Parts: sequence; structure tokens; C-alpha cells
Amino acid sequence: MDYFLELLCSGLTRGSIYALIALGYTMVYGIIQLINFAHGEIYMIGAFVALIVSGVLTIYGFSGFSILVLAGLIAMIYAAAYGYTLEKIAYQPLRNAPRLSPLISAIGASLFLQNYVLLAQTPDFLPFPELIPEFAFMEPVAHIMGSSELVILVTSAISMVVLTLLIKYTRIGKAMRATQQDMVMARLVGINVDRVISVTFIIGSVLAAIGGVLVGSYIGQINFYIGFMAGVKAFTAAVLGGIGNIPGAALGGLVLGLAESMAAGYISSAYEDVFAFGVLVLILILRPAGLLGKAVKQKV
Amino acid sequence: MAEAAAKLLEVRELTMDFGGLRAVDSVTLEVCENEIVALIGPNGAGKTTFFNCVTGIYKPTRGEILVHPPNGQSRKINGMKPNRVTEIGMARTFQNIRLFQNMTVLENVMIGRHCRTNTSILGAILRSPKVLGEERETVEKGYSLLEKVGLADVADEFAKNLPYGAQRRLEIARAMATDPFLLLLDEPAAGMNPQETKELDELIVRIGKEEGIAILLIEHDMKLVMNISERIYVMEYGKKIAQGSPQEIRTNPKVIEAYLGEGGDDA
Amino acid sequence: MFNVLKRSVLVALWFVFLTFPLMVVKVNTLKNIVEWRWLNMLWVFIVAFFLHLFWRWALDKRQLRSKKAELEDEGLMAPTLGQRILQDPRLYRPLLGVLAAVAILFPWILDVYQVNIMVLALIFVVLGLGLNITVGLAGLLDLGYVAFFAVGAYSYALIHQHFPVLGFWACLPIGGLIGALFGVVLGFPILRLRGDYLAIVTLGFGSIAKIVIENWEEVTNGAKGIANIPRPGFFGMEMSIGAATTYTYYLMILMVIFTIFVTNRLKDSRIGRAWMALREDEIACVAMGVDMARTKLSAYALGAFWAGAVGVIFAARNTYINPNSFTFMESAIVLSIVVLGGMGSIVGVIIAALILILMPEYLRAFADYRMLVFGAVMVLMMIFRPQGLIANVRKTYAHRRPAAEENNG
Amino acid sequence: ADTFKIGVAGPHTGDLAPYGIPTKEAAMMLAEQVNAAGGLLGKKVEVIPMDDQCKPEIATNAATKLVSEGARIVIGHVCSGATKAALGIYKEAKVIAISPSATNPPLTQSGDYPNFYRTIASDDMQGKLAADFVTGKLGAKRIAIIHDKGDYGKGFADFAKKFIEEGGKAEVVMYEGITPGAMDYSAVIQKVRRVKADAVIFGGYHPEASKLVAQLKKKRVKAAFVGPDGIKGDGFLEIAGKKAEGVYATGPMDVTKYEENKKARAAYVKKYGKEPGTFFDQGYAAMQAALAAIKAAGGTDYAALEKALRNNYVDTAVGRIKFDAKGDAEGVGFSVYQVQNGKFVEL
Amino acid sequence: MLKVNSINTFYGNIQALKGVSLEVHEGEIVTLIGANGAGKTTTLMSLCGIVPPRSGEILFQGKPIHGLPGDKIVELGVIQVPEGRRIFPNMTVLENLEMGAYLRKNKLLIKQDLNMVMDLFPILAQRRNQLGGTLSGGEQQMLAISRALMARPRLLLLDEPSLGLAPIIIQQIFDIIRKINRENNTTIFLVEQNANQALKLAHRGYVMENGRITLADSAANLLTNEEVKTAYLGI
Ligand SMILES: Nc1ncnc2c1ncn2[C@@H]1O[C@H](COP(=O)(O)OP(=O)(O)OP(=O)(O)O)[C@@H](O)[C@H]1O
Ligand SMILES: Nc1ncnc2c1ncn2[C@@H]1O[C@H](COP(=O)(O)OP(=O)(O)OP(=O)(O)O)[C@@H](O)[C@H]1O
Ligand SMILES: CC(C)C[C@H](N)C(=O)O
Ligand SMILES: [Mg+2]
Ligand SMILES: [Mg+2]
Repeated sequence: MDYFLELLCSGLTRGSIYALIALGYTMVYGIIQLINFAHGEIYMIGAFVALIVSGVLTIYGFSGFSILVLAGLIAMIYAAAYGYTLEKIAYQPLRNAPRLSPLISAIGASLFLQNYVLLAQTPDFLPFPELIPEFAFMEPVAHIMGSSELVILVTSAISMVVLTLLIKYTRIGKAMRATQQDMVMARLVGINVDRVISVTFIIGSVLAAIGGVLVGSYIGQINFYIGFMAGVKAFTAAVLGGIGNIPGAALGGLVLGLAESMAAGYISSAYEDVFAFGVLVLILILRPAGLLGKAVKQKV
Repeated sequence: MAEAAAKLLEVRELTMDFGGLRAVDSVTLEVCENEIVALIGPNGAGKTTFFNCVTGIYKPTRGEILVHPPNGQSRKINGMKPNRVTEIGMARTFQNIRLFQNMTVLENVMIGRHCRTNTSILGAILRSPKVLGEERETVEKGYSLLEKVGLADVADEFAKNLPYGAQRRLEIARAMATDPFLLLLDEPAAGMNPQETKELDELIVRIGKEEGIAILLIEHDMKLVMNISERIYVMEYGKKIAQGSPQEIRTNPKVIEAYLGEGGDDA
Repeated sequence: MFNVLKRSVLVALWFVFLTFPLMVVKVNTLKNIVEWRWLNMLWVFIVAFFLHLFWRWALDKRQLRSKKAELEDEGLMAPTLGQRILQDPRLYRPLLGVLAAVAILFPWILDVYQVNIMVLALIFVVLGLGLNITVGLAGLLDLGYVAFFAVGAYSYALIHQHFPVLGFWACLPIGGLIGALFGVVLGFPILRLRGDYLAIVTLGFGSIAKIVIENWEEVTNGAKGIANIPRPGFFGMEMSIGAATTYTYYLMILMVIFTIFVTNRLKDSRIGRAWMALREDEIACVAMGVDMARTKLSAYALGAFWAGAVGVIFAARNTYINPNSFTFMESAIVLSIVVLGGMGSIVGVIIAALILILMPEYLRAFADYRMLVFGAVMVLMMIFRPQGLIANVRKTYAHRRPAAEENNG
Repeated sequence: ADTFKIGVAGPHTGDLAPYGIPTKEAAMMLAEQVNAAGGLLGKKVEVIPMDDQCKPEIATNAATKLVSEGARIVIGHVCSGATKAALGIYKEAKVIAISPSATNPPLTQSGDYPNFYRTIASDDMQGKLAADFVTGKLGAKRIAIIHDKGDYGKGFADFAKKFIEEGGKAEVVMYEGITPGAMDYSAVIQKVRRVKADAVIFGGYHPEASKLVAQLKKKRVKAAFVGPDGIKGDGFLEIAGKKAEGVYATGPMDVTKYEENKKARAAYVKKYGKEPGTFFDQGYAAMQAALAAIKAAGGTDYAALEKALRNNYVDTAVGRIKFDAKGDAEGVGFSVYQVQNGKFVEL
Repeated sequence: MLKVNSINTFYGNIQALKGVSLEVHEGEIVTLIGANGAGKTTTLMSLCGIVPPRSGEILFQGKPIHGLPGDKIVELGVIQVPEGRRIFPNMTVLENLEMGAYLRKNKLLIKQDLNMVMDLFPILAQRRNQLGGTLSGGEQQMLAISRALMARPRLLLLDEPSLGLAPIIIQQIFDIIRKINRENNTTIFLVEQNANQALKLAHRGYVMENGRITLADSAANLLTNEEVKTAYLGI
């Protein structure tokens, strides 16, 4: 039983990180039907900025909690700035291009950002400071769920709830939904579509940065390449949940994380990814539009 | 009514549910040889859904769809794949035009010939005389159809560059290329002006009479409907509420209330 | 003018801000030292400033060009130079001749290195043409194409190990067929999926293929890979590497020609039209009597066939294979070749493959900046040629059907 | 030619770049030093870096390119796979390849590649050492073996497994591959706890090792952790930090005591302001061996170089070495280390 | 109120409008008729800034609005009911209506207008929580018009409101257009295929062919014009 709980917890932790990154994927996809392959790189950059900021702050004598908050905030700001700029350069000029062109542009951008960080910083792995303290009260269950895991779960849950509320009830949220459903009509009711798209990238990037900081301090190391795997998994999660669907992305992330964790725990971690994609294929065969995607019969 | 003509399509008690919504509710309908039959009704009555069931795009919840091809075996086609239905000999057009936009006009029609030809992959690579002959035949047939609908001189144009009315006619030509015995047209006159509608009117009649293809037609343009159809079915909220000759329908109070309104046919 | 400069300054400042933490700061958390590389800031400013000026200029030019095009002939798109050449036999025949001559003389003019990378580029030309069937013609987005390539390569390596009697020439078609078989097998479960769902599942298949190769050590030798794979043979002749490379080069040229020949014929046939119709509108296509399952599977199978066949050549060229050659990056590159070339356009695919595969080689001069530049060029090429290098506009079906009809009827 | 061209091939971009770049830097640094001191035999040394991304097909490109540019000695390649793909080309062109990191045993043991040398020991030797250490000195009875599925990591793990099973003193209770780059390894860690292993042998590199070590600590699993030389370096100490305490690693006998090594590292830190990365020592040593061989051979004649490499001892960053008939470095011995107070200490 | 001076509009390299000029006065209903593909929809899209004209000028209440982004034009009160209705399919009827008032801030007035349109189309009140995509064609058209009214249009642009609707609904829609014009004093620019009905409703009319305005006259005159009769009225 303990073993199951342990796997459950590790699956949920991993899954909620996937979910955080998947949200950015799904939101961007929802709005401009683009698979933003460079999204994982934003996550990586977020983590890097946090690392650099916390390094500098430590040297200048800050400590503990203030570092976590400041590093997190600055990482979010920078991720947002990168996300925004990425959209302006690599995607906006392709708004009316054939479907696959922005995808290729995204792959190019992803390569560029990876190598940019490689050159500007280092190809090596860097130690990421442990920004999340060990809570004493967690000690009795530490072998099942540690403090970092708790923080990850809580933070991502809060982020997701906030995002859902934001989209459901705020003006910009409504504008996002409208743009998602019909871009021309959105403009006809007076929505500045370009701004909405920028905001979407910014929100997605901020979530990715949160993910980056959490993962960084959870596993304690980052390098320029961590965005690739995370990106692929998050994309898988987004599709699993029904791409374009926000609760779907969250659910997809969790399901994927759990599937991987259970597969690794009960079968073999060598085939972890095979199971992850296997689950994806299986679910899509049963529900071709993902877990929460509406399997609408196409109206003709 | 078509006197003692053979039935081609026989639909019994067809029902189609979407979740909780019953879009088509026990509709019974038939089409005989050489007939032009219209299916009318308010928006959302379930007409298009009916078409979708008959052509295999949806699998109906209940009911029976029987076809009796003029020179073939009668069979039940519930839930049959759309391409099989087309192969049997029923072809359709779409309410929202669905052409192959980035293919030429001629190619669009040639796709219609797909199920009547059988060049294989190997054949396509080797291009034996038989294959070449088939290809030539496809082109010729395509041309003659385009001529019939008046599109022969834009054969090499991309479908997306055609004006709307021409696109509608291309859809009809494409459907006819499958050699159907029954043609199902979903609002062919939508978005056309009266002049274009008149031309369409003539085209449909010509197809019906000269080619001997039976026609089942959904349309909101009452002038067209009353002009060309021999029988009319009326649906509302998924149910069939009336059927009869244009004259009967025009004066049916139920239909007037639900659909035509006062002075209906001048619309 | 002043405004333009001001904008560029602002943009440059934005980039200075953007790159500040990564370009300027470098911390060593172990020793607690921060290195401030202020000079980088200046560089970023200067580079961003000039790039932005250039960017504006290029975008303006692009607009101007499209404006000019529309004045020239109203309605239809003015054919680009590329298309014009392709359409006019008087232009393309001599060009083809020159090309053929260059292709034949190539190994005699240039050194082994050039021939060797050209072989690789030609391999990717075939991959591009193969994927072009699946993605360009049939519109089925495939992000795991490399799986079929791997299948082909391993088929040859393993067949050679276990049945040495079957040489390269027997394996070439076998590799293709096994690839096609995998195409059908993988295509089956995902017939119902659309668009981007397809993309991720195929991406998944791609990674699964790699993981299986890595882990299934008894058969594939895992990460150790398989060494000593024989190069293509020529009646058992012993060849030096130079000669073997040249020989492989000619083999690839033939392979490319064969692929073009076959794909062209397919594209122009009943099957090819069905693929395109499927790409344009699945529902209408099915309603017009096209069997979706069969059409889709044939597109997968034929796409995979080329990957499998050319995988055999790939294994023979390298003489050694391991899973590292079959990552998502390779799939992405092949897809980029198809899109960049202009979906469905054969000439475009060839040019794009040559660019994308040869570019990193020629960018070796940039050393460390090589992949950075490569990524940037990919983005730029898409922005400035969103339709691809050679758009597959009316080229294929422009041959005049009426003429054909008159002649034969 | 008026320069000696030495190729340095390995992954300089892509996910494996961290294993290729340190060697490149080492070679360039050495060349600079030599050139600043007036060159070698009166000629300058020119280093030609070639990225191969650890992909066989690119490795063949890189190899042909190096050959056509006139390199007579290549430092590399870094990955065994890429090395195998490239060696055929070097063999024919009579180019010598000295790899800092390709550890796959058959590269030297098969005899297929007479032009191949390496400054690192092959996987089987360490596997044996690790197995003996764990079952002997540590007295472990239940051993979990984890590897990264790569040829190096898995190779080491496989040998360790083989020797443990042959030794019969302990039981391998878990044998599992992990995916490098995966977000975390907590599921595998839980498995280690479940099988009640008292030692973990890991085959792979330091990024995965430090993740594992950190998570073992976090999950309060108290098994001893033993890795190969892939983790024995400052990279591991840096990333794993305090969590590295007590971890064991096999590796070449303490090289930091060698003068050459101290010099090399000091120079590197001075130049780049950071600790050198993985395979720096071996890369540096390979370049030193190459330069010494050229000097001894009085040029780049293949036979002469071969003779020099096989017969002359050279002081390098990994000690005083020469190469045996198969191409393995003699003098690169192994010992077991433990992290104590943030340093690897030879046991 | 609206003055369009020889605008030229392109889709990529295809010129859809060739020197179109027209005027709409305060309080009028003006109709634009023409065959398929004549460029009517394009005209409206040019007015709204969705497909901005390459050259020429558009003045609204004397001020140039060509080149303004779409949202700024909406802010001025130029509101379009687009061809094909374009209901937000996954928003409820109520949310669709609220989107119509996206740029307005005054909650009270919005509430008032909500009641107003629900009075105008009682069916919408019944369906307020149904998803827009599941409405029938006629309901969607009513919703589209209501959504536009929620923006308090000064100039209401209607693109083929009768497209694909049952005869009985068409009558209703035209009645309501007349009502909006009379009671709210909203200026209306109506694009129609259904020339007969449109001309009966409008004060003035323009005829468009191949991207050019070919006729401009009072509606009554156009109704009796021989060319119009044969080409567009099908008589
Ligand atoms: N795929 C679907 N999923 C859910 N509901 C559907 C679907 N297709 C149709 N409907 C619903 O079924 C009902 C009938 O729709 P249908 O399109 O058949 O109407 P119609 O008679 O063709 O109307 P119109 O004249 O406007 O075209 C409508 O309420 C519609 O919303
Ligand atoms: N998005 C587009 N891209 C390219 N061409 C277009 C586009 N939309 C319209 N066109 C072309 O512009 C011309 C005018 O089209 P428009 O839609 O304005 O006509 P319309 O008068 O509204 O016709 P309808 O009665 O069919 O609605 C047509 O030739 C059409 O093919
Ligand atoms: C960089 C590493 C993957 C190299 C490894 N030692 C090998 O033999 O391939
Ligand atoms: Mg309908
Ligand atoms: Mg229109």
C-alpha cells in the first residue's frame, strides 16, 4: 500500500509539472492552432533566470524565502518577455500562412533558444539551489511526500484554479475564449486580437516559468536541454486531455504523470516513455478528441 | 405522383439522437425512379441530419434505410460507410460547400470517378495501357460533366477561385461523376440570387429528366421547390409533419404556420 | 527615417533587457562569484539594432513585392521565377541538362567529403519525397517519420548479420517493404485521428521506436549499435572508401530519380488525387466514394516505403548505426524539408533537403554558432517564404487536359 | 604543410554537448600554449573542431571532412557509436584517433581498429572493480543496479552485474534502466526502497547520478551509492552538493596528484573561470599524447606516430601513460573513491 | 454619416474591390445588392478594418477610419452582423450577447440593452443558457443581430441576414430590421442576395458587380429598373 502511495505521489508531482507546462501549450493551441514547440524552451529559460537571480541574490546576502519569491518573480517576468518576443518574431508574421509553416518556425525557434542558452551560459548541468525549505512537519511522511512535492502540488493547483477563474470571469479571459472560437468575429465585437494572443503567450510563459522554478529546485539541476523533454511530455499531456481545453491539459498532465510513475514502479522504468505514449494512443483510440475534448460528430 | 415507379430509397422510422437531442424522429420517406422530391422545414428541423444518416456520415440511432438500386440488389444501408453508400449509387452535395479547394475544377470531378475506377498503386506507377485508358476516360467523363453544368472553360482553375454559384454547380457535377441513381442536394440555391437560382432550377430539372437521376432536395427557396418537385416532405422538430404535392403543401395550414408564413412563396 | 531609427533603438534596448540575465550575468554558485559580462550588452545592442533595421527593410520589401505582383496581372498570382522555369520546357530542359551534367561530374570535381555529405543530403531528399506523400499530398502530419527510417536501417543491419547471403541489393527492397509494413501497422490504430492528434501520436511512435531499439538489446544490440555493416556492393568488388562513396553517390542519384519518377506518377494518378482530396476535406472525400482507410493506409505505407528503403542505404553508407541517428530531431528536419520546400512540391522538397542538410555542414565555419544560426535560418525562411520555396501551385495539374482530350479522343 | 592539423571531434551541440566541449576546450588550450611557446618542431599546431552530435552519420561527415582537411591525428570521437562510424574512414586514410571517452570495450579489444587509442579505460575493468568493492568491502547482500540505457552506462552496469553474479556473494535484486533527461526518478527510487537494497550501483553520468542521489536522500533511502568514473568529477560534486557525501565512485587512480593535471586544471580555471567539465582530463591527456607523439615521430608519418604512441611514456593529465598493442592506455589504473567533505577521496 | 471614396481591397494578390464609392446618411436603410462574389462581404469587411483597403478612404462621421484597427472602428459604433452569423459556438446565448457589449463599461446600460433585445427576440430569453453552436439557423441569426445591438451601433452593417433561413423566419428578420431602424433610429447598411425584399425595405440601394458599383439609385427606382429586374429579381 505504501508503495502505491509513494508512486501515486511521485506521479502526481510529475504530472502537475507537466500540467503547468501543458496549460501554455493548450492555450496557445486553442487560440492560434499552433503547436508551440518552443514552449519547453521558455520553461528552460525561466529556470535559468531563476538560477541566475538566486545565485546573485545569495552572493549579495539575501536568504531563504525572499530568494524564492524574488527569483520566482523575475523568472516569471523574463519568461513572459521571452514568450511575448517569441510570438512577435516567429509566429505573428505567419498568422495567415499555411498551417504547418508556424510549426516549422517553432522548431527553428526552439533550436535557436537552446543554443542561445548553451552559448550564453554553459553546456554543463548547473546545480540549482534548493529554494524550497524542508518543512519539519513533513518529516514523518517524507518518504512518501516531501516538502518540495507538497509545494509543487499546492502551487500548481493554485495556478490552475487562478487560471480557470481568470479565463471564466475576467474580461481578458472572455476575450481569449472569443478569439479562440472565432478570430474574425472577435475583432468584430471590438477585441484587439493581437493583444489577446500576446497575453495568451505571456500567461502560458509565466506558468511554464513557475514549472521551471519548481522543477529546478525539486531535482536540483538544469541545463539548456531540459526544455525538450518537458515540452514533448507537456504537449502529450495537452493532447491527452483534449488540446485547446484547459481543464483537459491539467487532467492530461496528471494522467500522464501517473501513467509514467505506475509504469516505472510496477513494470520497468526503461519503458516508461513507451507506456506514456502507449496510454496516449490507447486513450486517443477510445476518445479521438482526448479525455475532455468534445468528441463532436462533425456537423456537415 | 410517380405512377407505379420503382422505389429507389425507402427510409422507415429513421431516428437520430445527439446526446439528449432527438434531431430526427421516426421519419419515413421514399423516393422513386425519375422523381424530384423536396424535403423542407424550418431551420434545425433535422433535414441535413436526415441526409447525413442516409449517406452514412452518421449512424442512425434507429430505423431502417433501404436502397433498391435500379439494376442491383436491394439492401439495408444503416451505418454503412459513406464511401460504400456512394458506391451503391447515392451521391450528395453539402449545405456548406465542401469542395477540394486546392484542387482544380476538373480534379474535383475526377475524384467523383474514384469509386468507378480501379487503378492500383502498382498500376499507377507502371501506367499500363489499361490504366492510361481509364485515366483518359475519367478526364473525358469529367469534361462532359463540366460541360453539362457550364464549367468546362474553367476546368483548370482552382476550385477555391470559383464564384459561389459556380462552386455549387461544381458540387453537383462532382456528385454526378459517381454515376448515382439518386442525387441528394442540400440547399443548392442557398446564397444565390434569383437569377442564378433560375439557372439552377433548369439544371436540376435537366439532370432529373435527361439523365434519369432521381433527386432528393433540401431547400428554403420556395419558388424553386414548388417549381421543380413532384412531391414534398415537411419536417419540424425532427418529425415529419406533412407530405404531398406542392399544391397540397402550399395550402397545408400546419406547414404555413410552421414554415411558410403568410405569402410564403414570394420569399 | 528618424522614426525608424528610434524604433530600432527601442527594439535593441528591449533585447538588451531580454538577454541581460543570460548574456551578462554568469554565476558560480559553488564559489559564490558573479561574473558580469557587460561587453555582451553592447554587442546585443549593436546586433539587435542592425538586425531590426534589416528586418524592417526586408519586410517592407516583401510587402512591396506582393504589391507589385498584384499590379502586374490582376487576379492570379504572378508565377515566381521558380515556377516559371518549371512551367516552361524551353527553360527547364536546358537547365535539367546542366543539372544532370553537374550531378554526374560532381564526384570527379569535388573531394570525398563533399560527395559524402551530398550522399547524406540525397538520402534526406528521398526521405523528404517520401514524407511528402504522407504530409504534403495526403495531409497526414507525421512527426515520427524517422521510425520507418530506423526500421529500414536496422532491417539491413540485422538481415546482414543473420542471413549474410542476402546482400545490399536484396535488402534494399526488403527494407522498403518492411518500412511499408510498419506504415500500415502503425497507421491502423490512428486512422480516426485528425490533424494535431495525429501529430502527437506519430511523435510518440517515433520515440517508441527509438526506445525499443535502445532497450531490446538481444535483437538490436541496444545503444551499442551495430557495426561493420557492408557498404553497397558491386559484384563483390573491393572498393576504397573514396570509390565506395562515389559509388553510393551514384546509387543515391538513381534512387532519387527513381523516387521522383514514382512519386510523380502516383501524384498524377487516381491514388494521388484521392490523397489530395483526403487532405482537402476528409468528409467530402469519403462522401464522394473514396475509401478513407485504404487511402490513408496507402499514403502511410508509401511514405514509409521510401524511408525504409533509404534507411538501408543509410546504414550501408555509415557502416555503423545506433539509436542516436533516429531522434525527434531527424523527424523534425524531414518535416521541415517538406514544409520548407512547399507542401506537395517535388522540386521544392529537393531544394529544401539540400539546404537543410548541407547548411549545417557548411555552417561548420561558424563552429559553435552553427546550430544557433541553423535555428534562426529556419525561422527566417518560414517568415519570408511561408508557402515554401517553390509553392506547389498549379504546376502538377497544369498540363492541359483539353489538349489531351483532343489528341486522344 | 606548415601546420600540424589535429581534429577534435565530438558533440559540440545538442544534448550531449557537455561531454564534447570540455575536450575541445582542452585541446584548444594546449594548442594555444604550444603555439605561444613557438610551436612544435617549428610548426604551429592547428586544432580543427568538428561537431558530430554523437550521431553516426554526422560523425562520418566530420571524419571525411577532417581527412580532407589534412588532419593526421584526431582527438575523438567522444561517443563510442560515433567513434565506430568514423574509425573506418580514419583507418583507410591512415589517421590516428585518440578518444578521451569512448569506453566501449570492443573498440580496442576486437582488433578491428588498429588506429584507435584511448586515454580512458574500458567499461569492463570498472565493472569488475565496482562489483568487488560492493560485495567485498561494503559487504552488501542485496544490490540494485540502475543504468542510463546508454552504451557506457549500461555496459558498466552489465559488467558489474555479471561479476556480482559470478562472485555469488550477493544478489542482484533489481536491474533497471532509466531515461536520461526524465523529469525525476522518484518511481525508481521507491522501487529501490521496496526491494530493500543495501547498495545501488549506477551506470551512467553525473547529471542522472546526482538526481538519483538527491532523490534517494529525499526519500530517505539509505542504500550506498556506487557509480563509475562518469560521475567521478567536479560536475557531480557541484550539482549534488551536500547530498554527494558518502557516495562511492570508481575511477582512474587519483589523477589530481599529477603535476600535469594540476597545471591543466589551473590553466583552465584561469581561462574560463569555471571548473572543467566531463572528460576534460582525458581530453587533455589525449591531446598531450598526440603532441608528444608528433614530436617523437618528428612529423605525422603514420607508422612513426604509431610507434611513438605505443612505446613512449608521456606525462599527461591522467598520469604517465603509453598505449598497449590494442590501443588502451597503460598506466591508467583504477581505484575506488568516496566523497568526503565535498571531495573525492581515494580509499 | 458614412462616406466611402474609391477603395481598393485585395486578398493577397486578388483584387476584390475596384474603386468602390458609396454613402450612407444618418437614419437611412441603404442596401447593397449583387451577385455572388461581387464583393459585398468584402466591402463590409473593409469598412470594419478586417480586410483593410489598400487605397482609397473611408470617412465615418467625417473622420477617416481606414487604417484604424478593427477594435477602434467598433468603438466608434460601426457594428457588423457578419455573413454566416459567426456565433461563438461554445458560449451561451447570454455570453454571446455580453460579448457584443465587450467594449462598453456601463453595467447598468448593458443590462438595459439585454432586456431590450430579449424583448425583441423572446426566443433568446428562453434559450439564454444554451450554447450558441447548438441553436438553429434562424435562432442564430437573431442572436447575431442582438449581439450587434448590444454594442449600441450607430451604423449597423448586415450581411445577408436571410441566408439559409426558412421563409417564415426571413419575414420576421426583415420586420425586425425595419423596427430597429424606426424605433432605435439606427442607420442600417444591408447587404442582400434577396434583392426583392431588401429593396422593398430600403430607402436607397447600390448594385455591385465584380467589385465595382454599377448602379446607385433610390430603392423604388431600382425595383423597377429593367436591368435589375432581369439580373437580380429573377423576373
Ligand atoms: N453533430 C451534431 N451534434 C449535435 N447536434 C447536432 C449535430 N448535427 C445537428 N445537430 C442538431 O440537430 C438539429 C437538426 O440539425 P440539422 O442541421 O439537421 O437542421 P436542418 O434542418 O438542416 O436546418 P437548416 O435548414 O438550418 O440547415 C439541430 O438542432 C442541430 O443543432
Ligand atoms: N478570404 C478570401 N481570400 C481570397 N479571395 C476571397 C476571400 N474572400 C472572398 N474572396 C474573393 O473576393 C471576391 C468577392 O467576395 P465577397 O465575399 O466579397 O462577395 P459577396 O458579394 O459577398 O458574395 P456572396 O454573395 O457570395 O457573399 C470573390 O471573388 C471571392 O472569391
Ligand atoms: C559521452 C558518452 C556518451 C561517451 C561514452 N563513454 C561512450 O562510450 O560512448
Ligand atoms: Mg441543413
Ligand atoms: Mg457575401
